[in-house]
Amino acid sequence: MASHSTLSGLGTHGWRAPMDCLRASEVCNQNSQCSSRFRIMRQCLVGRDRTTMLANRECQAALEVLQDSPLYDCRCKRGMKRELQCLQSYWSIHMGLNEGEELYETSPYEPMHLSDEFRLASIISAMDSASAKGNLCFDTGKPCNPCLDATKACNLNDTCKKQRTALLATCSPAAPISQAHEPCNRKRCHRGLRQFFDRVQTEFSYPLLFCSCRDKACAERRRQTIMPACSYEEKSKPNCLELRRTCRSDPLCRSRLADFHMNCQTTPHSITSCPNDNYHGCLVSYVGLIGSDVTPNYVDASHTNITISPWCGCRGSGNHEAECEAFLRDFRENTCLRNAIQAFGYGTDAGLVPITESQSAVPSVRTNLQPAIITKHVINS
Amino acid sequence: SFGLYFPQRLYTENIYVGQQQGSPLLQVISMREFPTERPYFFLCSHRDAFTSWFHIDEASGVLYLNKTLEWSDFSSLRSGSVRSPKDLTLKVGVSSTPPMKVMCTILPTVEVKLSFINDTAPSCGQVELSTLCFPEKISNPHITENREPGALRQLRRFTHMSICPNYTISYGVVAGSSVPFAVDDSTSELVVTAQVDREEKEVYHLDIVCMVRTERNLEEVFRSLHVNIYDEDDNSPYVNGTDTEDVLVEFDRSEGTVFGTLFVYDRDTTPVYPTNQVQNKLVGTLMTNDSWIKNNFAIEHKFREEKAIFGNVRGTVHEYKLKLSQNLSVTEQRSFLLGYLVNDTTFPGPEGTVLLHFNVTVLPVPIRFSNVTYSFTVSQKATTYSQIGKVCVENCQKFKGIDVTYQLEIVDRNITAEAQSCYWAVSLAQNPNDNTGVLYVNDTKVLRRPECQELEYVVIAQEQQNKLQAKTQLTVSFQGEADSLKTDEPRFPACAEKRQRGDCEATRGLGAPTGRCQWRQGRDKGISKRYSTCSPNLGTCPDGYCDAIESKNISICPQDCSSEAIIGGYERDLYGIKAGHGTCYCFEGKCFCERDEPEDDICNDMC
Amino acid sequence: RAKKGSKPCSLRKLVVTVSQLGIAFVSDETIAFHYCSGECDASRKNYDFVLEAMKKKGLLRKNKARHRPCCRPTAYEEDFLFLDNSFQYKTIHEFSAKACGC
Amino acid sequence: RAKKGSKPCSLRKLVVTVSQLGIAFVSDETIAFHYCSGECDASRKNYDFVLEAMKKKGLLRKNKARHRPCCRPTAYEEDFLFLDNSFQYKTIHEFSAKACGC
Repeated sequence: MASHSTLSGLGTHGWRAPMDCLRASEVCNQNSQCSSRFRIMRQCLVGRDRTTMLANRECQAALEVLQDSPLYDCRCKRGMKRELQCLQSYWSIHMGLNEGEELYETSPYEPMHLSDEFRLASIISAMDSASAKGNLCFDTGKPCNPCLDATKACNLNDTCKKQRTALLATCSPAAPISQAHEPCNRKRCHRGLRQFFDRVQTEFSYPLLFCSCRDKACAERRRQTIMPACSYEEKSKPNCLELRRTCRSDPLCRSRLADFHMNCQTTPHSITSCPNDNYHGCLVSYVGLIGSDVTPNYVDASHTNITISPWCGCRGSGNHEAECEAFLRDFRENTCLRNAIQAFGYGTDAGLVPITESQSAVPSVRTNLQPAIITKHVINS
Repeated sequence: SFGLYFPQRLYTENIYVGQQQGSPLLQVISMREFPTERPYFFLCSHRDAFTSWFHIDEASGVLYLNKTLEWSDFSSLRSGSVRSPKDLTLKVGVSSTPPMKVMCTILPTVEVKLSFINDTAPSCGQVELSTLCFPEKISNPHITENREPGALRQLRRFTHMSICPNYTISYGVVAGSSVPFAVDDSTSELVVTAQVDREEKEVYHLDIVCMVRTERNLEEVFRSLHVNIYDEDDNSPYVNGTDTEDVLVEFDRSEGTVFGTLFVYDRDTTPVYPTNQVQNKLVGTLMTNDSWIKNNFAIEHKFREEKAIFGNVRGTVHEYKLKLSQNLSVTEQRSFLLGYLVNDTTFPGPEGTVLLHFNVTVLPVPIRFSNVTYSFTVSQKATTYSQIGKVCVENCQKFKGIDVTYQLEIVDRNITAEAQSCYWAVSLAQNPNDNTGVLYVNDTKVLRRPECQELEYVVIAQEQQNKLQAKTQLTVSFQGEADSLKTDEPRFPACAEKRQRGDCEATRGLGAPTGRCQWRQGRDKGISKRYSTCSPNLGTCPDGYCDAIESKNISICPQDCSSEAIIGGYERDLYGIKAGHGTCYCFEGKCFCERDEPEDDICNDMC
Repeated sequence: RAKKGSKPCSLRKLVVTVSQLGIAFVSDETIAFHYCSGECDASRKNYDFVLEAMKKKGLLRKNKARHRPCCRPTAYEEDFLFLDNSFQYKTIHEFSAKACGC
Repeated sequence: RAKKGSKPCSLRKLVVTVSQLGIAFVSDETIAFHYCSGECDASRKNYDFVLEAMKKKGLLRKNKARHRPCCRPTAYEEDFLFLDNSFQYKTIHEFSAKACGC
């Protein structure tokens, strides 16, 4: 059993590779002091009221001990075994440490290493050569529909074809083969979408989502990839903050939203506008949101100007309208996300110069923040 | 509310190694509700070791360093890596009375996020003017309408004041149109100079100018700032137009039906988030003690946010409809004026209510055959399940929430058993969708007997709730020549099996009133609603609706009733073939649609 | 296309002598020979429609594949024992259909 | 009679667009269509020999019954869902073979 000193040794200064939260909980539970404090903190949070917790001396002491345990900065891995339990464990710890309704929360997922990014670049170049430039529209005069080519690649791959047909059957409202003609079941469709992106290799699933389009038909096919009639559109649009609150009451959705905010947040002073110039991180976290309550999608079949949004609006936000519009801007006017999609679609070797934050025609996404600074000419006194 | 509120949720600033003890970092500001209020600021978080590095001035809200920041202080902090800045989060509270420690959990607080950079502050040459003037990330402040004027933000960047000691920095508001905002030159605080009304303007777009006088010249840096005006319930609901709606309840008496619409307007916003928000929620009360009315009627209320009709400022439009809470009996007959009091519960003033009126008339619905007797002529050739005609009490097709069933009875009861057997020839099925009774041929054998050529029935219609009945006379006469008949009970084939006009029109299919199937020739190339097919009766099949007779036997009209997968090019709603490719034909509910091309000699196997 | 009036796939009967079976057994014994005949249109699937269409479009050679289910035995009668004309007992295996299907 | 060198009954593949399937669905999506082709002589039974002989003797009309097992799908791939050119999702049921048999 790990003695307190080893535990506290873990907590001393200096950087250490974060443990996954399941492992961290096990390590904590093997230590009497840590496990008792962890139990106290969970009891403190049972009432889910952070303010009463902060006032309670014992809860405070529990938090201080936990700060020195591996639980403090534990993380989870995408697609790990028992991913959901790891995420639940993460949020039960961080709900104790964080304050009120943050605009952005720290992602429970381990940061994506740059090597993944290179892996993505190789996928793009591999796809380029494999589809003999079929995936990209070069001015050959030939009708070119990269999204149709992506569908072809999927249909000719057994796993992708089966998963796509299974997904579409789950999400089709009245497809004769669906059970008893029940109307489309949105929750079941979301689960189907998560399964599709979990089980199908990214070299087949990403091109369906991020193919580059030169005409409306291609863009509409791209928009239809996630079966929006069932998974996205609804009769009425909920308020985005209400949607965010619903999402944050579910550990998986909360994690995926935090991950998206973290990996796709438009970052000034970076070439790609993405955190650590990591397109791949943004695309992975965007796909991670598909099949959650905050499922995003292309809002129309425009092939010139990509606009992505969750299905929600800001009517009825009352005094929270600015915060609501900031939440929407993180999707609709996200330079990092747009660059990442275009880079994937046009292939990084296509010499596409990403729109950087300062060039963007519209204020970048900042929490209620300002457009770029305007420097007036110098007046000689 | 406690009056004092913070005009922003988050304060951010960078701090550097080497910053001196006692140096100011930023100023937290609180707005007042009453002129006499005086804020007391206090630092809340005591959980983290670094909290002791700071203190806040109780009166001014300026946050100071308690110690000079060393390199060791940076490395003592826990965070994922050694390089990036480490965020220190503090919590500041405010009270209108001298603070006590526990207040942190009750009073409003604001978050201060300091990014501790593992470096000393930039020197004067290294720093841009804009960085001296403004922090990199600043959030848009908000003030609540109808509140006291006062400071809402300190524009000076305390942490960068000592970097270029020879520069003098001042701020101003570039007033495009006259705005109630200015900069207090003595304190560099942005001040709102008068009460503001959200219903007049929801956001002020200010341009803040920072003037930097260096040794050689005067430079100006501009930054735009949006000040959002928060709403409070300071407007009462009103009616624009009529507050009375006439409502007639007659044939549609089903639960859930809504009648009439009355609108109520409110210039305030009605937040739907968070859901437990009560601000500006209108509560309604039925102004009646009549239990019958309360049991049978309710008001359906919806609201939506609108901008254009309120001078491009968000307001709320409420819709009120009268709704039936349960099916209303056909015998009910009443007239009454129903009042509905709408109350804006969070509006402080006395006029927070509006009275709406629904002028309701409930008419009874007679169950009768409007002096009609039915007489139908049927071909002797008609096959089983041929539809003869419909019977319907007056207005039956308008009925909703009224359940009427139909029965046939023999007029003259004391006739011989032999004669009575004639009456098996015709039967009746209920069509639930339109409250009609559908007559159909039930037994074709008796048709041939001379004594069965003309049959007299009584049609009895009965309303289910009150058992009201209506009767009328029905005569069915069989004419024309019967088809030659084989001895045993004729098992009529399904018309739908036939794939060509010739076969089709030669077949005595099930449900064919003329005794022959009818061919429909499609014209379109692809998948079309007008596909070619063979039907017992083109008037009812295919028509996209699996009616009461067709649903009795799948062979009557599989084109409307089949639920199995369709082979070939098709389109389908829930049942049947909505559209098909070429010719559609079916074998016991299993349907095929294919091009009707001439059979060329494509060999079928290893020829 | 099903010819006019052609019956669906079903069991048919023919009474013949063993010699008439044409598989070199010589015996005057008579036997009921059951075989399958009739059209299978009701059992066709999209597969058959697609195959037929592809042949017509020349995407597939005409005799490459069969675009219609065939009416064939789905079960055979038990072995048949008989005495041939040189008075030897002989058996014929699976020569008569017991049930047919498409 | 099977031609010299013709392959036994087995699964074959053809990559086509949905429109080329020829059943009136209009979609540029591409799909692998699997069909069954090849000869089935190895699966013949006495029944086939008897039937062939009877046809030759005129005891049975030539096209009355089939005297050879046919190479047909024994299983079909799952339903295939696709997006047609008017962006409606459609299903095709049992159109591509998964396994073949005689």
